[in-house]
Amino acid sequence: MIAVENLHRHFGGFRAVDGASLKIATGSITGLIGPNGAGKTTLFNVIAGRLKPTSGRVMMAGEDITGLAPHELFHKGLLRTFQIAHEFGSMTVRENLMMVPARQSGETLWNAWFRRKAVAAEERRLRDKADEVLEFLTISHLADEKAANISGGQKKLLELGRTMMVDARIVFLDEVGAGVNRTLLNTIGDAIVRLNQERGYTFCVIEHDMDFIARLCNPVICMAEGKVLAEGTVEDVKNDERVIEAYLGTGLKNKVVGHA
Amino acid sequence: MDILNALVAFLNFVFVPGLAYGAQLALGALGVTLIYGILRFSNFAHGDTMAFGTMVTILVTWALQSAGIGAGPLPTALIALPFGIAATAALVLGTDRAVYRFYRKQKAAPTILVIVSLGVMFVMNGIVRFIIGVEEISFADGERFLVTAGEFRAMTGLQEGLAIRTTQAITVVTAIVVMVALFWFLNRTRTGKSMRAFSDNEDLALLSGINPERVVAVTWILAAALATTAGVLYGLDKSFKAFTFFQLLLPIFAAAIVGGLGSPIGAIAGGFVVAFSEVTVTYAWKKVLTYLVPADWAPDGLVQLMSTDYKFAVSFAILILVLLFMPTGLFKGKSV
Amino acid sequence: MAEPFLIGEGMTGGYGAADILHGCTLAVEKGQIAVIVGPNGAGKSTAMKAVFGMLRLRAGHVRLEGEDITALSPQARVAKGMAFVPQTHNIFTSMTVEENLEMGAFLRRDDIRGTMEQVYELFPILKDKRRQAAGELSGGQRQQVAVGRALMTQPKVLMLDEPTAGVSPIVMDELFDRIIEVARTGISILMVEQNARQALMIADRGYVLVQGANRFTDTGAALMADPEVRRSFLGG
Amino acid sequence: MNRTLLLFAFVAVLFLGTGMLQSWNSALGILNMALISAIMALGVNMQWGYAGLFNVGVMGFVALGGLAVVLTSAPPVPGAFAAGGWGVLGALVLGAATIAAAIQVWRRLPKGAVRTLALLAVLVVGFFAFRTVFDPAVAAIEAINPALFGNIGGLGLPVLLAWPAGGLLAAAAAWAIGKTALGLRSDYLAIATLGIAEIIIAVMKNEDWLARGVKNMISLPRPVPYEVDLQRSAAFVDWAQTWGFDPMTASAIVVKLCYAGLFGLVLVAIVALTELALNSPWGRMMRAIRDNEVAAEAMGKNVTRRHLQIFVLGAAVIGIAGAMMTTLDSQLTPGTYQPLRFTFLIWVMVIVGGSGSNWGAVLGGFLIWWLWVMVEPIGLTLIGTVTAGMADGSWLKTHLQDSAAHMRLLTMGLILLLVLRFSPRGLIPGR
Amino acid sequence: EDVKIGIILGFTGPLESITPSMAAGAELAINEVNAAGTLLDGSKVTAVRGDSTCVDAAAATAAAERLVTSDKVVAIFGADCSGVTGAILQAVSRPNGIVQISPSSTSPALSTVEDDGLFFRTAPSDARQGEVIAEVLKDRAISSVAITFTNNDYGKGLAEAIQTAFEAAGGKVTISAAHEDGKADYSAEVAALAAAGGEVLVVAGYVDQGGKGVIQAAVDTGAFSTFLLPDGMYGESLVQAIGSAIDGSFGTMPGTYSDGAAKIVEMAKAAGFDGTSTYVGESYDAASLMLLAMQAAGSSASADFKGKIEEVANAPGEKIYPGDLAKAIELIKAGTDIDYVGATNVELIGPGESAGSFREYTIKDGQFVTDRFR
Ligand SMILES: Nc1ncnc2c1ncn2[C@@H]1O[C@H](COP(=O)(O)OP(=O)(O)OP(=O)(O)O)[C@@H](O)[C@H]1O
Ligand SMILES: Nc1ncnc2c1ncn2[C@@H]1O[C@H](COP(=O)(O)OP(=O)(O)OP(=O)(O)O)[C@@H](O)[C@H]1O
Ligand SMILES: [Mg+2]
Ligand SMILES: [Mg+2]
Repeated sequence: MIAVENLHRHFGGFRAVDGASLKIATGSITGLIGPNGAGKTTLFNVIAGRLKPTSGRVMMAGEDITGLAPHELFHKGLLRTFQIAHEFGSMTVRENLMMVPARQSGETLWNAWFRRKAVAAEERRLRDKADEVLEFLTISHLADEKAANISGGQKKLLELGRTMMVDARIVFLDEVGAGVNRTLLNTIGDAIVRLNQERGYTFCVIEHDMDFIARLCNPVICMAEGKVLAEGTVEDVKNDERVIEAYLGTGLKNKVVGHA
Repeated sequence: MDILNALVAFLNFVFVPGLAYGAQLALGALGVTLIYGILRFSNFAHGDTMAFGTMVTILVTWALQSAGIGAGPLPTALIALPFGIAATAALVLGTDRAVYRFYRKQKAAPTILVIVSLGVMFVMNGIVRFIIGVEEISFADGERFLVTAGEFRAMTGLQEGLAIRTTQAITVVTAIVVMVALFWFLNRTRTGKSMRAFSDNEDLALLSGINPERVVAVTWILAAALATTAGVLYGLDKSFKAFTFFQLLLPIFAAAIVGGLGSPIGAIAGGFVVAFSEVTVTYAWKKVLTYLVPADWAPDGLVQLMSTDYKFAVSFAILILVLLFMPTGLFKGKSV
Repeated sequence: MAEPFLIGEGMTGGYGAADILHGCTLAVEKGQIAVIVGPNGAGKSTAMKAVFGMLRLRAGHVRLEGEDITALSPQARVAKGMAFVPQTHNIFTSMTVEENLEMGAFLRRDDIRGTMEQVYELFPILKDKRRQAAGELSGGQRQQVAVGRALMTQPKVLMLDEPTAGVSPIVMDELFDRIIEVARTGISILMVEQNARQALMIADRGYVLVQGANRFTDTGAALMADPEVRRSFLGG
Repeated sequence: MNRTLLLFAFVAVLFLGTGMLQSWNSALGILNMALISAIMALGVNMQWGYAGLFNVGVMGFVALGGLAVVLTSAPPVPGAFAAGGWGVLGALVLGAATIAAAIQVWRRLPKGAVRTLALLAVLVVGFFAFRTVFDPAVAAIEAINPALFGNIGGLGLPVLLAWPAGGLLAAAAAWAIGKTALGLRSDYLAIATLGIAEIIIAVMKNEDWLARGVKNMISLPRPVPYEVDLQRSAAFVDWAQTWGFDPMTASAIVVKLCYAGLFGLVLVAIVALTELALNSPWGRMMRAIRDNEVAAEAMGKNVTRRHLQIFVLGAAVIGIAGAMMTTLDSQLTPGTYQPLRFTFLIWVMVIVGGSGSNWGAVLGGFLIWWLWVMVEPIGLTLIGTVTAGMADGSWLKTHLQDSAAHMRLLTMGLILLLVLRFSPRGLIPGR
Repeated sequence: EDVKIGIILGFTGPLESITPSMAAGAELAINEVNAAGTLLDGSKVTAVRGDSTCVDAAAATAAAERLVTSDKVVAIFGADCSGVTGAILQAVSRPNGIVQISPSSTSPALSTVEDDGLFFRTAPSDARQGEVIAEVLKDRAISSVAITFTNNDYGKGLAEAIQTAFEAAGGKVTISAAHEDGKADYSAEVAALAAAGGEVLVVAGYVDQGGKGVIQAAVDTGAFSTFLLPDGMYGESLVQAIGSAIDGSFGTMPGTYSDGAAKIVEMAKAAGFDGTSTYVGESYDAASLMLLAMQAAGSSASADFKGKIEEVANAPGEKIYPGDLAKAIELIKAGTDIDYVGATNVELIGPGESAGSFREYTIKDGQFVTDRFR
């Protein structure tokens, strides 16, 4: 689905992404892990058109999509979430979802002025869809709350919810799990699997929770210092010396404190 | 061919005036940029703050003059300046108490504060006119020139003269010194850093034990000092008139913005960009060229890119060009 | 039982008209670690803010070393030796990493270089990036800056709202290790965590908050062992 | 909603009060400008309130609207077009072509010294070509009786046509500006638009062939009858007298009412359209873009395109208002376009009204305009009261009385601060 | 009867520094008449001020509207800037049939404006002054000048008139460049003017505005040492500000053979304001004409006295100077024809225009020394 070829992205002299090459197979749930600052988010940003690459190419289903604008990529079915939540703060949670679908007829002024009926019908459909998604994310009660006023974790859920409003071909999830309750995260994991299996979405997931990665992802790619460090099944990667040294570590040294 | 005369003509009509005007704008822009950098809004009342500070300074200057106190070759107003600064600081602190603090607590959007400052501008505007009136006032005394055009001609035997006014020299030096001091203060001192922290993330600043009221007070006092100094130096060089000080606001903002809001170096650079783009683009090169080329090549026309009618248009066009290539100004300014 | 070192007792309040917290109580003993877990939107962050005085309480008290500090401003609490890392907006994005750390030590008058070295030791990446604007860092690096800033305060109580969100496993382990060490020096730690199992493992005390009220309160180990808690709040 | 109604009722009382205490003529005069101001405020609110575009070049679009009135409906100047019309048009086409060519060079050629040189060459050649065609044409036009004409003249069309023309002219300018400058943000966009407005005014002041520059165009046609004509019409005088009106006053009032009707129609139409738009998915998309451009873009919204659209629409609305204002004044005087009055005052209306809300903009337009006019007598009264108790001829009293005129802005400032104090997000806050 | 006159000037805005004196000039005439107490059999005249803001046509018309319809003024004195003057004329004076006299709007366009015989002005025509200045230059054997003008209808009109007349007389204008009033800096303008060169710099501006700034910068840089100062540039404040450096400069201003101009300066001094400030004489004259015309018509209704204004202003008749208003009223009452000369030698020609004769002066040792009259 996506092929990244020798991609570079530099900030001044600093090479955040430094010649990364990787492939995301159609229909897979690919995990992307790596230490903080490995360049994962930067890679996402380049693929999703947010940042221009310094050099290298990004292909999507055989088509060169390097340097396309985010909204163009969206129309090609490429969706992403943000690591630091980007909600529309002054809009309600429901509106945050309803605005997502592309080519809404009511988004042209002509229809907004002169085809009120058709627009209203479409709005009802969108609304139902949004409520469905909210239900799933367990935040129905917040539908009419301003997005600025919801909790940190709820914002991450909203981020995820937006990708569920449309039919995507590939979804990039940047740490949707950080700050989300683990029980709920399991449900989200199930949903990802379901979307993947039933609707054929391809996923690329950045996550630091190895349990979550292990449950969902195959293959897993580990990045470090802007390059691909290791690639393979979860087991392969987990047991890779370099990955352990750079990323996983060997657990707590102090174990548990005394008082208990 | 007469390179020296050409050079002097250029210095006298372009470089020196541009430099001095640029420094005047820069001093004003430093105040604007400071308020923007710390309190995060464009303070429209800055021009009238300058007018107020200058007015107080003038009143004190008059008192000093009538008491026979002077500063020798330097303008008496320089002795009066601290009084002006003190009074202005009191005024802006009072304004902050009475007006701005409320909106800060409300976490009002910057545009609201801009409009509020417009209201403050109107009020200050009225106060200044009430107290000192609308007439033009010259309050410069002491030596007006370091060197006059005539003296220069006599000294060098050149055809062209070069005039440098005392106030021009003082302004340029002050602007540079203040810029360096402000940069040092904001980036190196504890108070300065706490001010930047406050502007970056007010809640977190609170969690670090920074006292917001103190930060705000220091900011306003500095802004008052900058405004008064800028106003007095400008007034000494040209003259004081309430309306002109209000009109100064526009080029000052242009300077602060093109330099990059929140950046002291940017304010200086912006001041010079604005000043020199006003002076150079409409400059008629005839005189300089006449000196440079053989007599029969001397140009008939003015050799002027644009007539001075378009002075402001051209200088704004240059600003826009700069911004198109550097969308947050020359020195990566902030934007809210 | 003697009065805990820090206690927010029966806290009730919210952002606007509606209450988020309903008589919620959180406490931590000297030199101990207390961990708060709960579903999203339970009011964990709100409770932390309430303890730190960033929220007006309609009922309840906050006491530090037996002294009632309910009415104190956040700044004054910092002066009393409390430090807090909020969940979001927890760094100065336009300032360098080093300046962020310096701001953490704003109220300290002694030499801060030692503490800064310790922070750099804990988060080596920050040392490389110390001249860089914190806003340009990656998500996990920002989180490290935020924790580092609080550590710079050398507080008596350290309050952390999801300090490990977005940090890599190796750094998370380091961080928990460090938190244990810090606690051993007599500093009390109150933290919210979604990496709940790791957190409860090191916790002396655990709180499960649901809808602004205490649902379960016990030792960390006991909560871990409770199947109901595991299923509903710790992801099985 | 209740609050909105109450506020509008309050403003209505202000106008009625003015009518009863001062004169209906005054009240209607203020109302007419208030209607125009409200439309301008609506335009600014579209750009700022819907999309967060900090346009401080309002004045420029107002002026362009005014220019459109001259170009469409001023009487033609005999011989002017023949003298240089084609030359000017040709030169303008040449100028546009130069810019287009320059853009192509910039886009097509690879980065490097060659590109810079080519660009410079195109610009320099284009500039001189432009001047060679332009200058003689302009000289020819300006030579035609410069004390009275010297301009290319208008088309002599009905002045009502000039309103949409004003909108179109402003929209065209906004399109060009938007294409270049909308990449800028917040105050940087502000200074750019401010600069562009100053450039527009500079052109209007100095290009005499266009609309006589600072020598002003006066006696522009109007869409309503002249008062003097009414006063001379026997039918009207009879009509007025049967109702017991003084024909003089009646004529002035009738004319003002005609204007008010026209302006009111335009206002209602614009409010209706903007309200429909704002409360549709289109409005939601706009709010999303205003809230967070990055996210909106990632959700497939073409932010650049939308910004351009709203910028052009807002400018068109402002341009229409500008044309209406010039029609009301029946003169175009470029020297009177000052940022304080035509940009910042409009901004005050938007912010005090409540940004993002159409009704807020309308209310702000009415209220602030009323204040802008009435602060003068209010200020004078204030001074009168203050000085009433003082001894005649005392120094302070004379000083205060001499400065009374400055109470105008001071009062304005005080009231502005008070209003914003009690409704810090504007009187009718938007979403 | 209480006769109210509306004084509409730009008390705030770009011309705010010269308007107080203009208003005082008008009020000087009004006070003089009131002191006599004989106008229209003992009517009292009161002045009601309104702010034209100089630049905001809408605010100006609103103020005028208020004065006319609410305060019931019988005539409008003003406005100052041509733009607002025209707006008030069209929107208020004509519809209400009110006489309007402007002391300072000199735009040629106002000559041909539709005015129903209601509009007059006492400021002299730009075209006439242009000719006078060309003559002065020629007489002083000056062959090349640079011109700078304030960028409004007055400045531009005057500059064009001077250029036309001077070039017709064989002189050379090296450059004619605009300057904007109230700006912070005039280096660019002076640089261009200096580069163009010329024996004399003609400054068609305002003394309290950009004109002074340009002169100051030109003197400081040594670009020019002699200036030609048209009417807008006449004023003590220029000498005070610039000092001996402009000794030898010369100028023209509306002036009479008599000492009307000197008289008004004296009277102003006694009343406590600066009589040499721009347009004070014109203001005094405009107000006087209004009042004397009322007396001549025996009515304060505009419809009645609008026809009398020219009659009062022009010869034949007994000449009336500043300070003579009481006498003038008596003369009119006695049926004697008067010729109001006033401070600026008012002579109305064509449709309410002032013909104006001019005084040529040179600045010597900081004094304005009259050379001759033209
Ligand atoms: N705008 C920028 N300017 C300079 N450096 C940057 C910028 N953005 C990112 N970086 C640097 O690039 C590196 C990669 O950042 P990135 O956000 O891609 O990391 P990441 O792999 O997503 O890490 P994390 O797991 O912490 O989210 C980091 O070291 C960061 O400091
Ligand atoms: N600024 C605010 N204004 C109004 N309501 C708010 C605000 N912040 C949070 N809330 C509401 O308060 C409730 C509790 O929020 P809080 O942030 O305390 O949750 P939390 O337990 O920290 O959740 P998370 O694990 O997602 O961070 C949420 O339902 C949220 O909608
Ligand atoms: Mg990341
Ligand atoms: Mg939280």
